[in-house]
Amino acid sequence: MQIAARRLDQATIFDITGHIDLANSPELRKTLLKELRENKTPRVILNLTGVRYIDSSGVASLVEGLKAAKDQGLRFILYGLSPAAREVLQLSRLIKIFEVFDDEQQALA
Amino acid sequence: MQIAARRLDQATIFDITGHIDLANSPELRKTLLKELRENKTPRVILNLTGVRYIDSSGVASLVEGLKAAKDQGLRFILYGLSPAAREVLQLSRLIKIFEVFDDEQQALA
Amino acid sequence: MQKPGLLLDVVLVSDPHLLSVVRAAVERLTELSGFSPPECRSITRAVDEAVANVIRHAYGGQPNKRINLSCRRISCTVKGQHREGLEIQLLDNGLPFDRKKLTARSLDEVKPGGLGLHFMRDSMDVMEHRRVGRQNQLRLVKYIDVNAAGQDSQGE
Amino acid sequence: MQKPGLLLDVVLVSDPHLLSVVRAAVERLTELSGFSPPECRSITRAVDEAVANVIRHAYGGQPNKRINLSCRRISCTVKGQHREGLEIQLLDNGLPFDRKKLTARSLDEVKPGGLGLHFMRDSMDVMEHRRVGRQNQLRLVKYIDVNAAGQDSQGE
Ligand SMILES: Nc1ncnc2c1ncn2[C@@H]1O[C@H](COP(=O)(O)OP(=O)(O)O)[C@@H](O)[C@H]1O
Ligand SMILES: Nc1ncnc2c1ncn2[C@@H]1O[C@H](COP(=O)(O)OP(=O)(O)O)[C@@H](O)[C@H]1O
Repeated sequence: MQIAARRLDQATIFDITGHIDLANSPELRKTLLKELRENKTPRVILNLTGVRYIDSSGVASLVEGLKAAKDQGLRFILYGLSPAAREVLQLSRLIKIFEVFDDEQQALA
Repeated sequence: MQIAARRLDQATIFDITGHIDLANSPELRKTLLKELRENKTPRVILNLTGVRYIDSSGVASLVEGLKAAKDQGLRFILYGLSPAAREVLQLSRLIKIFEVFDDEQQALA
Repeated sequence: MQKPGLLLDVVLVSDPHLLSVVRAAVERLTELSGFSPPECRSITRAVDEAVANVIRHAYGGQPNKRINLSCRRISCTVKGQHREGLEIQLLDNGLPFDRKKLTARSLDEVKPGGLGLHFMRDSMDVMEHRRVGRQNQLRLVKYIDVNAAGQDSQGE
Repeated sequence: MQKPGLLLDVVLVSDPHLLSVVRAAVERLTELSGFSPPECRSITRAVDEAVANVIRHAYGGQPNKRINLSCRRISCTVKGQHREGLEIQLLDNGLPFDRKKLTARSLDEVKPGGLGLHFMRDSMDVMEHRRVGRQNQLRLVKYIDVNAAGQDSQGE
Protein backbone atom coordinates (compact mmCIF):
# COMPACT_ATOMS: atom_id res chain seq x y z
CA MET A 1 0.00 0.00 0.00
CA GLN A 2 1.11 3.56 -0.76
CA ILE A 3 -0.56 6.67 0.65
CA ALA A 4 0.04 10.21 -0.61
CA ALA A 5 -1.81 13.30 0.66
CA ARG A 6 -2.98 16.27 -1.40
CA ARG A 7 -4.13 19.24 0.67
CA LEU A 8 -6.65 21.56 -0.94
CA ASP A 9 -8.44 24.46 0.73
CA GLN A 10 -11.57 22.60 1.68
CA ALA A 11 -10.37 19.02 1.57
CA THR A 12 -7.51 16.62 2.10
CA ILE A 13 -7.38 13.90 -0.51
CA PHE A 14 -5.51 10.68 0.19
CA ASP A 15 -4.49 8.79 -2.92
CA ILE A 16 -4.13 5.19 -1.85
CA THR A 17 -2.81 2.40 -4.06
CA GLY A 18 -2.11 -1.30 -3.63
CA HIS A 19 -3.71 -3.78 -1.25
CA ILE A 20 -4.97 -2.81 2.21
CA ASP A 21 -4.55 -5.72 4.59
CA LEU A 22 -3.27 -6.64 8.04
CA ALA A 23 0.29 -5.76 6.95
CA ASN A 24 -0.54 -2.08 6.46
CA SER A 25 -3.99 -1.25 7.88
CA PRO A 26 -2.38 -0.01 11.15
CA GLU A 27 -0.41 2.50 9.06
CA LEU A 28 -3.57 3.61 7.24
CA ARG A 29 -5.35 4.07 10.57
CA LYS A 30 -2.47 6.12 11.99
CA THR A 31 -2.24 8.33 8.90
CA LEU A 32 -5.98 9.03 8.89
CA LEU A 33 -6.22 9.78 12.62
CA LYS A 34 -3.16 12.05 12.49
CA GLU A 35 -4.61 14.00 9.58
CA LEU A 36 -7.97 14.39 11.32
CA ARG A 37 -6.22 15.62 14.46
CA GLU A 38 -3.75 18.02 12.88
CA ASN A 39 -5.34 19.42 9.73
CA LYS A 40 -9.02 19.88 10.22
CA THR A 41 -10.06 20.39 6.59
CA PRO A 42 -13.86 20.10 6.26
CA ARG A 43 -13.57 16.96 4.12
CA VAL A 44 -11.26 14.00 4.24
CA ILE A 45 -11.48 12.18 0.93
CA LEU A 46 -10.02 8.75 0.19
CA ASN A 47 -9.24 8.04 -3.46
CA LEU A 48 -9.46 4.25 -3.64
CA THR A 49 -9.19 4.00 -7.44
CA GLY A 50 -5.87 2.20 -7.14
CA VAL A 51 -6.93 -0.15 -4.33
CA ARG A 52 -7.71 -3.62 -5.58
CA TYR A 53 -8.19 -5.32 -2.21
CA ILE A 54 -9.35 -4.38 1.29
CA ASP A 55 -9.59 -6.93 4.09
CA SER A 56 -11.56 -6.69 7.34
CA SER A 57 -8.69 -4.95 9.15
CA GLY A 58 -8.68 -2.32 6.39
CA VAL A 59 -12.43 -1.86 6.77
CA ALA A 60 -11.86 -1.43 10.52
CA SER A 61 -9.36 1.37 9.80
CA LEU A 62 -11.88 3.09 7.54
CA VAL A 63 -14.56 2.84 10.26
CA GLU A 64 -12.16 4.40 12.77
CA GLY A 65 -11.42 7.22 10.35
CA LEU A 66 -15.14 7.80 9.82
CA LYS A 67 -15.84 7.88 13.56
CA ALA A 68 -13.00 10.32 14.26
CA ALA A 69 -14.22 12.56 11.43
CA LYS A 70 -17.81 12.55 12.69
CA ASP A 71 -16.65 13.38 16.23
CA GLN A 72 -15.17 16.57 14.82
CA GLY A 73 -18.03 17.36 12.49
CA LEU A 74 -15.94 16.67 9.37
CA ARG A 75 -17.01 14.72 6.31
CA PHE A 76 -15.31 11.43 5.45
CA ILE A 77 -15.70 10.47 1.80
CA LEU A 78 -14.67 7.48 -0.32
CA TYR A 79 -14.47 7.33 -4.11
CA GLY A 80 -13.25 5.00 -6.85
CA LEU A 81 -14.22 1.68 -5.28
CA SER A 82 -13.11 -1.46 -7.16
CA PRO A 83 -15.49 -4.45 -7.27
CA ALA A 84 -13.52 -6.11 -4.43
CA ALA A 85 -13.66 -2.97 -2.24
CA ARG A 86 -17.37 -2.49 -2.89
CA GLU A 87 -18.11 -6.14 -2.10
CA VAL A 88 -16.34 -5.95 1.23
CA LEU A 89 -18.26 -2.84 2.32
CA GLN A 90 -21.51 -4.44 1.19
CA LEU A 91 -20.82 -7.71 2.98
CA SER A 92 -20.11 -5.85 6.19
CA ARG A 93 -23.26 -3.72 5.62
CA LEU A 94 -21.09 -0.62 6.04
CA ILE A 95 -21.51 0.77 2.54
CA LYS A 96 -24.52 2.79 3.74
CA ILE A 97 -22.66 4.51 6.58
CA PHE A 98 -19.95 5.91 4.29
CA GLU A 99 -20.38 8.70 1.77
CA VAL A 100 -19.38 6.93 -1.43
CA PHE A 101 -18.91 8.69 -4.80
CA ASP A 102 -17.79 7.59 -8.24
CA ASP A 103 -15.02 10.10 -8.84
CA GLU A 104 -13.07 13.06 -7.45
CA GLN A 105 -15.30 15.68 -9.03
CA GLN A 106 -18.36 14.33 -7.24
CA ALA A 107 -16.45 13.93 -3.99
CA LEU A 108 -15.45 17.61 -4.10
CA ALA A 109 -18.83 18.94 -5.29
CA MET B 1 -4.35 -18.47 -22.32
CA GLN B 2 -7.12 -17.73 -24.82
CA ILE B 3 -6.67 -17.70 -28.60
CA ALA B 4 -9.18 -16.29 -31.06
CA ALA B 5 -8.61 -16.06 -34.83
CA ARG B 6 -9.69 -13.24 -37.16
CA ARG B 7 -9.38 -14.05 -40.85
CA LEU B 8 -8.89 -11.11 -43.19
CA ASP B 9 -8.15 -11.30 -46.92
CA GLN B 10 -4.42 -11.01 -46.67
CA ALA B 11 -3.81 -12.05 -43.07
CA THR B 12 -4.92 -14.19 -40.20
CA ILE B 13 -4.69 -12.40 -36.86
CA PHE B 14 -4.54 -14.42 -33.64
CA ASP B 15 -5.60 -12.44 -30.58
CA ILE B 16 -3.90 -14.15 -27.65
CA THR B 17 -4.49 -13.25 -24.01
CA GLY B 18 -3.24 -14.56 -20.67
CA HIS B 19 0.00 -16.34 -19.85
CA ILE B 20 1.78 -18.64 -22.31
CA ASP B 21 3.55 -21.40 -20.42
CA LEU B 22 4.10 -25.16 -20.34
CA ALA B 23 0.39 -25.66 -19.54
CA ASN B 24 -0.75 -24.26 -22.87
CA SER B 25 2.20 -23.79 -25.25
CA PRO B 26 1.43 -27.19 -26.90
CA GLU B 27 -2.05 -25.84 -27.73
CA LEU B 28 -0.55 -22.63 -29.16
CA ARG B 29 1.84 -24.68 -31.30
CA LYS B 30 -0.98 -26.89 -32.61
CA THR B 31 -3.21 -23.92 -33.40
CA LEU B 32 -0.45 -22.10 -35.30
CA LEU B 33 0.68 -25.13 -37.31
CA LYS B 34 -2.93 -26.04 -38.22
CA GLU B 35 -3.59 -22.50 -39.43
CA LEU B 36 -0.41 -22.45 -41.50
CA ARG B 37 -1.35 -25.79 -43.07
CA GLU B 38 -5.00 -25.13 -43.78
CA ASN B 39 -5.38 -21.42 -44.50
CA LYS B 40 -2.40 -20.10 -46.31
CA THR B 41 -3.01 -16.37 -45.90
CA PRO B 42 0.15 -14.40 -46.83
CA ARG B 43 0.61 -13.19 -43.24
CA VAL B 44 0.07 -14.82 -39.88
CA ILE B 45 -0.05 -12.11 -37.23
CA LEU B 46 0.05 -12.68 -33.48
CA ASN B 47 -1.53 -9.96 -31.36
CA LEU B 48 0.31 -10.33 -28.03
CA THR B 49 -1.09 -7.15 -26.43
CA GLY B 50 -2.93 -9.21 -23.81
CA VAL B 51 -0.03 -11.59 -23.09
CA ARG B 52 1.77 -10.71 -19.87
CA TYR B 53 4.05 -13.73 -19.68
CA ILE B 54 5.79 -16.12 -22.09
CA ASP B 55 8.09 -18.87 -20.90
CA SER B 56 10.71 -20.81 -22.88
CA SER B 57 8.17 -23.39 -24.04
CA GLY B 58 6.03 -20.56 -25.40
CA VAL B 59 9.05 -19.12 -27.21
CA ALA B 60 9.66 -22.60 -28.67
CA SER B 61 6.08 -22.64 -30.03
CA LEU B 62 6.64 -19.23 -31.65
CA VAL B 63 9.87 -20.46 -33.25
CA GLU B 64 8.04 -23.48 -34.66
CA GLY B 65 5.34 -21.23 -36.06
CA LEU B 66 7.96 -18.99 -37.66
CA LYS B 67 9.77 -21.96 -39.23
CA ALA B 68 6.56 -23.44 -40.64
CA ALA B 69 5.60 -20.03 -42.07
CA LYS B 70 9.00 -19.52 -43.72
CA ASP B 71 8.86 -23.01 -45.24
CA GLN B 72 5.73 -21.92 -47.06
CA GLY B 73 6.95 -18.45 -47.95
CA LEU B 74 4.47 -16.78 -45.56
CA ARG B 75 5.19 -13.92 -43.19
CA PHE B 76 4.99 -14.48 -39.42
CA ILE B 77 4.50 -11.25 -37.47
CA LEU B 78 4.28 -10.35 -33.77
CA TYR B 79 2.90 -7.14 -32.28
CA GLY B 80 1.99 -5.68 -28.90
CA LEU B 81 4.84 -7.17 -26.84
CA SER B 82 4.69 -6.55 -23.07
CA PRO B 83 7.97 -5.86 -21.21
CA ALA B 84 8.06 -9.51 -20.06
CA ALA B 85 7.49 -10.84 -23.59
CA ARG B 86 10.11 -8.53 -25.06
CA GLU B 87 12.66 -9.48 -22.38
CA VAL B 88 12.24 -13.16 -23.07
CA LEU B 89 12.80 -12.74 -26.82
CA GLN B 90 15.80 -10.54 -26.15
CA LEU B 91 17.32 -12.97 -23.65
CA SER B 92 16.99 -15.80 -26.14
CA ARG B 93 18.41 -13.54 -28.89
CA LEU B 94 15.39 -14.38 -31.01
CA ILE B 95 13.91 -10.89 -31.19
CA LYS B 96 15.89 -10.25 -34.38
CA ILE B 97 14.56 -13.29 -36.23
CA PHE B 98 10.91 -12.27 -35.76
CA GLU B 99 9.14 -9.42 -37.51
CA VAL B 100 8.04 -7.34 -34.51
CA PHE B 101 5.69 -4.32 -34.75
CA ASP B 102 4.11 -1.99 -32.23
CA ASP B 103 0.49 -2.28 -33.30
CA GLU B 104 -1.97 -3.89 -35.70
CA GLN B 105 -1.86 -1.08 -38.22
CA GLN B 106 1.90 -1.49 -38.67
CA ALA B 107 1.58 -5.27 -38.78
CA LEU B 108 -0.93 -5.01 -41.64
CA ALA B 109 0.84 -2.22 -43.54
CA MET C 1 2.66 -39.89 -5.41
CA GLN C 2 0.59 -37.36 -3.55
CA LYS C 3 -2.59 -37.78 -1.53
CA PRO C 4 -5.42 -37.68 -4.07
CA GLY C 5 -6.57 -34.23 -5.06
CA LEU C 6 -3.73 -32.34 -3.42
CA LEU C 7 -2.80 -29.22 -5.35
CA LEU C 8 -0.68 -27.18 -2.99
CA ASP C 9 0.61 -27.51 0.53
CA VAL C 10 2.20 -24.34 1.85
CA VAL C 11 4.09 -23.70 5.06
CA LEU C 12 4.49 -20.01 5.81
CA VAL C 13 5.55 -17.92 8.76
CA SER C 14 2.99 -15.80 10.60
CA ASP C 15 4.12 -12.53 9.04
CA PRO C 16 1.25 -10.32 7.80
CA HIS C 17 3.36 -9.34 4.78
CA LEU C 18 2.93 -12.86 3.45
CA LEU C 19 -0.86 -12.43 3.24
CA SER C 20 -0.49 -10.88 -0.20
CA VAL C 21 1.60 -13.87 -1.33
CA VAL C 22 -1.09 -16.26 -0.07
CA ARG C 23 -3.82 -14.26 -1.83
CA ALA C 24 -1.91 -14.25 -5.12
CA ALA C 25 -1.54 -18.04 -5.04
CA VAL C 26 -5.08 -18.81 -3.85
CA GLU C 27 -6.69 -16.42 -6.31
CA ARG C 28 -4.90 -18.09 -9.22
CA LEU C 29 -5.81 -21.54 -7.88
CA THR C 30 -9.51 -20.63 -7.67
CA GLU C 31 -9.38 -19.33 -11.26
CA LEU C 32 -7.88 -22.63 -12.41
CA SER C 33 -10.55 -24.52 -10.47
CA GLY C 34 -13.30 -22.97 -12.56
CA PHE C 35 -14.93 -20.58 -10.10
CA SER C 36 -16.52 -17.34 -11.35
CA PRO C 37 -14.61 -14.07 -10.80
CA PRO C 38 -16.75 -12.99 -7.78
CA GLU C 39 -16.34 -16.48 -6.29
CA CYS C 40 -12.56 -16.34 -6.83
CA ARG C 41 -12.48 -13.02 -4.99
CA SER C 42 -14.62 -14.24 -2.13
CA ILE C 43 -12.72 -17.51 -1.58
CA THR C 44 -9.47 -15.54 -1.64
CA ARG C 45 -10.94 -13.13 0.90
CA ALA C 46 -11.99 -16.00 3.17
CA VAL C 47 -8.50 -17.51 3.15
CA ASP C 48 -6.90 -14.11 3.76
CA GLU C 49 -9.17 -13.52 6.78
CA ALA C 50 -8.53 -17.02 8.11
CA VAL C 51 -4.74 -16.62 7.92
CA ALA C 52 -4.98 -13.11 9.43
CA ASN C 53 -6.98 -14.56 12.35
CA VAL C 54 -4.31 -17.19 12.98
CA ILE C 55 -1.63 -14.47 12.97
CA ARG C 56 -3.54 -12.16 15.29
CA HIS C 57 -5.43 -14.51 17.59
CA ALA C 58 -3.74 -17.91 17.63
CA TYR C 59 -0.22 -16.47 17.56
CA GLY C 60 -0.95 -13.09 19.18
CA GLY C 61 0.94 -11.24 16.45
CA GLN C 62 4.24 -13.12 16.78
CA PRO C 63 5.69 -13.07 13.25
CA ASN C 64 7.84 -16.21 13.20
CA LYS C 65 5.37 -19.02 13.84
CA ARG C 66 4.37 -21.81 11.51
CA ILE C 67 1.14 -21.84 9.52
CA ASN C 68 0.19 -24.65 7.18
CA LEU C 69 -2.21 -24.06 4.33
CA SER C 70 -3.23 -26.89 2.03
CA CYS C 71 -5.53 -26.86 -0.95
CA ARG C 72 -7.06 -29.91 -2.59
CA ARG C 73 -9.70 -30.73 -5.12
CA ILE C 74 -12.56 -32.74 -3.64
CA SER C 75 -15.56 -34.50 -5.04
CA CYS C 76 -18.28 -35.82 -2.79
CA THR C 77 -22.00 -36.35 -2.42
CA VAL C 78 -23.94 -33.62 -0.62
CA LYS C 79 -27.65 -34.23 -0.02
CA GLY C 80 -27.68 -36.92 -2.68
CA GLN C 81 -25.99 -34.68 -5.25
CA HIS C 82 -22.53 -35.10 -6.69
CA ARG C 83 -20.43 -32.00 -5.99
CA GLU C 84 -16.94 -30.93 -6.99
CA GLY C 85 -15.13 -28.33 -4.99
CA LEU C 86 -12.02 -26.86 -3.44
CA GLU C 87 -11.05 -27.70 0.14
CA ILE C 88 -8.68 -25.44 2.03
CA GLN C 89 -7.24 -26.51 5.34
CA LEU C 90 -5.36 -24.28 7.75
CA LEU C 91 -3.28 -25.64 10.63
CA ASP C 92 -1.50 -23.81 13.42
CA ASN C 93 0.07 -24.60 16.78
CA GLY C 94 -1.15 -21.49 18.54
CA LEU C 95 -3.56 -20.80 21.38
CA PRO C 96 -6.74 -22.87 21.22
CA PHE C 97 -9.84 -21.20 19.76
CA ASP C 98 -12.27 -19.81 22.27
CA ARG C 99 -15.57 -21.34 21.08
CA LYS C 100 -17.61 -18.54 22.60
CA LYS C 101 -15.75 -15.91 20.62
CA LEU C 102 -15.92 -17.89 17.41
CA THR C 103 -19.48 -16.77 16.67
CA ALA C 104 -19.67 -13.80 14.36
CA ARG C 105 -21.06 -10.65 15.98
CA SER C 106 -24.20 -8.87 14.82
CA LEU C 107 -23.67 -6.52 11.91
CA ASP C 108 -26.26 -4.04 13.17
CA GLU C 109 -23.74 -2.25 15.31
CA VAL C 110 -21.26 -0.03 13.51
CA LYS C 111 -17.83 -0.64 15.00
CA PRO C 112 -14.37 -1.63 13.81
CA GLY C 113 -13.42 -5.31 14.00
CA GLY C 114 -15.33 -8.56 14.19
CA LEU C 115 -15.95 -8.88 10.45
CA GLY C 116 -13.54 -11.66 9.45
CA LEU C 117 -15.74 -14.60 10.46
CA HIS C 118 -18.66 -13.02 8.58
CA PHE C 119 -16.62 -12.79 5.40
CA MET C 120 -15.49 -16.40 5.78
CA ARG C 121 -18.97 -17.79 6.46
CA ASP C 122 -20.42 -15.73 3.66
CA SER C 123 -17.89 -16.97 1.11
CA MET C 124 -17.65 -20.65 1.92
CA ASP C 125 -20.06 -23.61 1.97
CA VAL C 126 -18.26 -25.27 4.89
CA MET C 127 -16.35 -23.66 7.76
CA GLU C 128 -15.26 -25.98 10.56
CA HIS C 129 -12.94 -25.15 13.45
CA ARG C 130 -11.46 -28.17 15.30
CA ARG C 131 -8.84 -28.60 17.99
CA VAL C 132 -6.81 -31.79 17.44
CA GLY C 133 -4.06 -32.40 19.99
CA ARG C 134 -2.09 -29.18 20.17
CA GLN C 135 -3.19 -28.04 16.78
CA ASN C 136 -5.97 -25.76 15.54
CA GLN C 137 -7.55 -26.97 12.32
CA LEU C 138 -9.81 -24.91 10.13
CA ARG C 139 -11.48 -26.53 7.15
CA LEU C 140 -13.03 -24.39 4.43
CA VAL C 141 -14.89 -25.84 1.45
CA LYS C 142 -16.42 -24.15 -1.57
CA TYR C 143 -18.39 -26.21 -4.09
CA ILE C 144 -18.39 -25.35 -7.75
CA ASP C 145 -21.78 -23.98 -8.76
CA VAL C 146 -23.27 -26.81 -10.82
CA ASN C 147 -25.92 -24.53 -12.30
CA ALA C 148 -23.32 -22.16 -13.66
CA ALA C 149 -21.04 -24.99 -14.75
CA GLY C 150 -23.86 -27.03 -16.34
CA GLN C 151 -25.07 -24.31 -18.70
CA ASP C 152 -23.78 -25.95 -21.83
CA SER C 153 -24.48 -29.55 -20.85
CA GLN C 154 -27.50 -31.54 -22.05
CA GLY C 155 -30.88 -31.41 -20.38
CA GLU C 156 -30.95 -27.65 -19.82
CA MET D 1 9.64 -21.56 15.38
CA GLN D 2 10.88 -21.80 11.83
CA LYS D 3 14.35 -22.22 10.42
CA PRO D 4 15.81 -18.70 10.22
CA GLY D 5 14.82 -16.70 7.18
CA LEU D 6 12.19 -19.13 5.94
CA LEU D 7 9.37 -17.33 4.18
CA LEU D 8 7.48 -20.02 2.31
CA ASP D 9 7.77 -23.74 1.83
CA VAL D 10 5.48 -25.09 -0.85
CA VAL D 11 4.72 -28.66 -1.87
CA LEU D 12 2.99 -28.90 -5.21
CA VAL D 13 2.17 -31.61 -7.71
CA SER D 14 3.96 -31.74 -11.05
CA ASP D 15 1.01 -30.33 -13.00
CA PRO D 16 1.95 -27.58 -15.48
CA HIS D 17 -1.27 -25.73 -14.61
CA LEU D 18 0.22 -24.96 -11.21
CA LEU D 19 3.08 -23.00 -12.80
CA SER D 20 0.90 -19.89 -12.87
CA VAL D 21 0.15 -20.33 -9.15
CA VAL D 22 3.87 -20.60 -8.41
CA ARG D 23 4.62 -17.50 -10.49
CA ALA D 24 1.92 -15.48 -8.73
CA ALA D 25 3.35 -16.34 -5.31
CA VAL D 26 7.01 -15.91 -6.25
CA GLU D 27 6.43 -12.63 -8.06
CA ARG D 28 4.71 -11.17 -4.98
CA LEU D 29 7.49 -12.49 -2.74
CA THR D 30 10.17 -10.85 -4.87
CA GLU D 31 8.27 -7.55 -4.75
CA LEU D 32 8.14 -7.78 -0.95
CA SER D 33 11.85 -8.56 -0.86
CA GLY D 34 12.71 -5.23 -2.45
CA PHE D 35 13.81 -6.26 -5.94
CA SER D 36 13.23 -3.91 -8.89
CA PRO D 37 10.36 -4.73 -11.29
CA PRO D 38 12.66 -6.21 -13.99
CA GLU D 39 14.41 -8.29 -11.31
CA CYS D 40 11.06 -9.50 -9.97
CA ARG D 41 10.11 -10.61 -13.46
CA SER D 42 13.41 -12.34 -14.08
CA ILE D 43 13.51 -14.22 -10.76
CA THR D 44 9.91 -15.32 -11.36
CA ARG D 45 10.92 -16.48 -14.84
CA ALA D 46 13.85 -18.46 -13.45
CA VAL D 47 11.64 -20.28 -10.92
CA ASP D 48 9.01 -20.98 -13.57
CA GLU D 49 11.64 -22.50 -15.88
CA ALA D 50 13.14 -24.52 -13.05
CA VAL D 51 9.77 -26.02 -12.05
CA ALA D 52 8.90 -26.64 -15.71
CA ASN D 53 12.20 -28.53 -16.12
CA VAL D 54 11.40 -30.72 -13.12
CA ILE D 55 7.96 -31.49 -14.58
CA ARG D 56 9.30 -32.29 -18.05
CA HIS D 57 12.69 -33.83 -17.42
CA ALA D 58 12.87 -35.18 -13.87
CA TYR D 59 9.28 -36.48 -13.92
CA GLY D 60 8.91 -37.00 -17.68
CA GLY D 61 5.59 -35.18 -17.72
CA GLN D 62 3.82 -37.28 -15.06
CA PRO D 63 1.41 -34.82 -13.42
CA ASN D 64 1.03 -36.27 -9.93
CA LYS D 65 4.56 -36.16 -8.51
CA ARG D 66 5.84 -34.13 -5.62
CA ILE D 67 7.84 -30.93 -6.02
CA ASN D 68 9.08 -28.90 -3.08
CA LEU D 69 9.82 -25.21 -3.45
CA SER D 70 11.15 -23.21 -0.54
CA CYS D 71 12.04 -19.55 -0.31
CA ARG D 72 14.11 -17.93 2.36
CA ARG D 73 15.80 -14.65 3.05
CA ILE D 74 19.56 -14.97 3.34
CA SER D 75 22.35 -12.68 4.33
CA CYS D 76 25.97 -13.63 3.78
CA THR D 77 29.39 -12.36 2.84
CA VAL D 78 30.36 -12.60 -0.82
CA LYS D 79 33.90 -11.54 -1.77
CA GLY D 80 34.24 -9.63 1.48
CA GLN D 81 30.95 -7.78 0.99
CA HIS D 82 27.80 -8.17 3.04
CA ARG D 83 24.91 -9.23 0.80
CA GLU D 84 21.21 -9.77 1.40
CA GLY D 85 19.22 -11.92 -0.94
CA LEU D 86 16.53 -14.44 -1.69
CA GLU D 87 17.33 -18.15 -1.86
CA ILE D 88 15.00 -20.51 -3.66
CA GLN D 89 15.43 -24.24 -3.36
CA LEU D 90 13.70 -26.83 -5.49
CA LEU D 91 13.58 -30.53 -4.56
CA ASP D 92 12.22 -33.48 -6.52
CA ASN D 93 12.45 -37.25 -6.42
CA GLY D 94 12.63 -37.75 -10.17
CA LEU D 95 15.28 -39.02 -12.55
CA PRO D 96 18.78 -37.79 -11.77
CA PHE D 97 20.08 -34.83 -13.79
CA ASP D 98 22.30 -35.73 -16.69
CA ARG D 99 25.30 -33.44 -16.09
CA LYS D 100 26.22 -33.42 -19.76
CA LYS D 101 22.82 -32.06 -20.74
CA LEU D 102 22.79 -29.48 -17.98
CA THR D 103 24.94 -27.06 -19.93
CA ALA D 104 22.99 -24.44 -21.80
CA ARG D 105 23.26 -24.75 -25.59
CA SER D 106 24.65 -22.02 -27.82
CA LEU D 107 22.16 -19.33 -28.72
CA ASP D 108 23.60 -18.87 -32.20
CA GLU D 109 21.46 -21.60 -33.62
CA VAL D 110 17.78 -20.76 -34.12
CA LYS D 111 15.73 -23.72 -32.92
CA PRO D 112 12.94 -24.39 -30.48
CA GLY D 113 13.90 -25.60 -26.98
CA GLY D 114 16.99 -25.40 -24.85
CA LEU D 115 16.37 -21.90 -23.50
CA GLY D 116 15.31 -22.56 -19.90
CA LEU D 117 18.79 -22.94 -18.42
CA HIS D 118 19.83 -19.71 -20.16
CA PHE D 119 16.98 -17.81 -18.58
CA MET D 120 17.80 -19.23 -15.16
CA ARG D 121 21.52 -18.49 -15.37
CA ASP D 122 20.85 -15.03 -16.73
CA SER D 123 18.45 -14.15 -13.90
CA MET D 124 20.19 -15.57 -10.87
CA ASP D 125 23.52 -15.01 -9.11
CA VAL D 126 23.80 -18.64 -8.04
CA MET D 127 22.46 -21.76 -9.78
CA GLU D 128 23.57 -25.10 -8.33
CA HIS D 129 22.29 -28.55 -9.24
CA ARG D 130 23.05 -31.34 -6.73
CA ARG D 131 22.00 -34.96 -6.37
CA VAL D 132 21.58 -35.91 -2.70
CA GLY D 133 20.45 -39.47 -2.08
CA ARG D 134 17.45 -40.01 -4.31
CA GLN D 135 16.68 -36.34 -4.53
CA ASN D 136 17.52 -33.62 -7.04
CA GLN D 137 18.27 -30.28 -5.42
CA LEU D 138 18.44 -27.00 -7.26
CA ARG D 139 19.55 -23.91 -5.41
CA LEU D 140 18.94 -20.46 -6.88
CA VAL D 141 20.10 -17.26 -5.22
CA LYS D 142 19.55 -13.65 -6.20
CA TYR D 143 21.25 -10.88 -4.22
CA ILE D 144 19.62 -7.53 -3.74
CA ASP D 145 21.41 -4.90 -5.76
CA VAL D 146 23.24 -2.87 -3.11
CA ASN D 147 23.88 -0.03 -5.52
CA ALA D 148 20.19 0.37 -6.23
CA ALA D 149 19.24 -0.21 -2.60
CA GLY D 150 21.98 2.03 -1.20
CA GLN D 151 21.03 5.14 -3.15
CA ASP D 152 19.81 7.03 -0.12
CA SER D 153 22.37 5.72 2.35
CA GLN D 154 25.53 7.56 3.40
CA GLY D 155 28.86 7.31 1.62
CA GLU D 156 27.52 7.50 -1.92
N1 LIG E 1 -7.84 -18.49 14.45
C1 LIG E 1 -8.38 -18.03 15.62
N2 LIG E 1 -7.86 -18.41 16.81
C2 LIG E 1 -8.39 -17.96 17.95
N3 LIG E 1 -9.46 -17.11 18.02
C3 LIG E 1 -10.01 -16.70 16.88
C4 LIG E 1 -9.51 -17.13 15.62
N4 LIG E 1 -10.28 -16.57 14.67
C5 LIG E 1 -11.19 -15.80 15.28
N5 LIG E 1 -11.05 -15.88 16.62
C6 LIG E 1 -11.90 -15.19 17.63
O1 LIG E 1 -13.12 -14.80 17.00
C7 LIG E 1 -13.30 -13.37 17.12
C8 LIG E 1 -13.99 -12.81 15.88
O2 LIG E 1 -13.13 -12.94 14.76
P1 LIG E 1 -13.32 -12.03 13.48
O3 LIG E 1 -14.75 -12.08 13.06
O4 LIG E 1 -12.32 -12.45 12.45
O5 LIG E 1 -13.05 -10.54 13.97
P2 LIG E 1 -11.74 -9.87 14.60
O6 LIG E 1 -10.60 -10.78 14.27
O7 LIG E 1 -11.67 -8.54 13.92
O8 LIG E 1 -12.01 -9.76 16.06
C9 LIG E 1 -11.90 -12.82 17.32
O9 LIG E 1 -11.90 -11.57 17.98
C10 LIG E 1 -11.25 -13.92 18.16
O10 LIG E 1 -11.58 -13.79 19.53
N1 LIG F 1 15.40 -30.64 -13.69
C1 LIG F 1 16.03 -31.32 -14.65
N2 LIG F 1 16.20 -32.66 -14.53
C2 LIG F 1 16.82 -33.36 -15.51
N3 LIG F 1 17.32 -32.80 -16.63
C3 LIG F 1 17.21 -31.49 -16.80
C4 LIG F 1 16.56 -30.67 -15.82
N4 LIG F 1 16.60 -29.41 -16.26
C5 LIG F 1 17.22 -29.41 -17.45
N5 LIG F 1 17.61 -30.65 -17.79
C6 LIG F 1 18.35 -31.05 -19.03
O1 LIG F 1 18.96 -29.89 -19.58
C7 LIG F 1 18.50 -29.67 -20.93
C8 LIG F 1 18.39 -28.17 -21.23
O2 LIG F 1 17.36 -27.59 -20.44
P1 LIG F 1 16.66 -26.25 -20.88
O3 LIG F 1 17.72 -25.24 -21.17
O4 LIG F 1 15.68 -25.88 -19.83
O5 LIG F 1 15.93 -26.54 -22.25
P2 LIG F 1 14.77 -27.58 -22.61
O6 LIG F 1 14.11 -27.96 -21.32
O7 LIG F 1 13.87 -26.79 -23.52
O8 LIG F 1 15.44 -28.74 -23.30
C9 LIG F 1 17.16 -30.39 -21.00
O9 LIG F 1 16.82 -30.77 -22.31
C10 LIG F 1 17.42 -31.59 -20.10
O10 LIG F 1 18.09 -32.63 -20.77
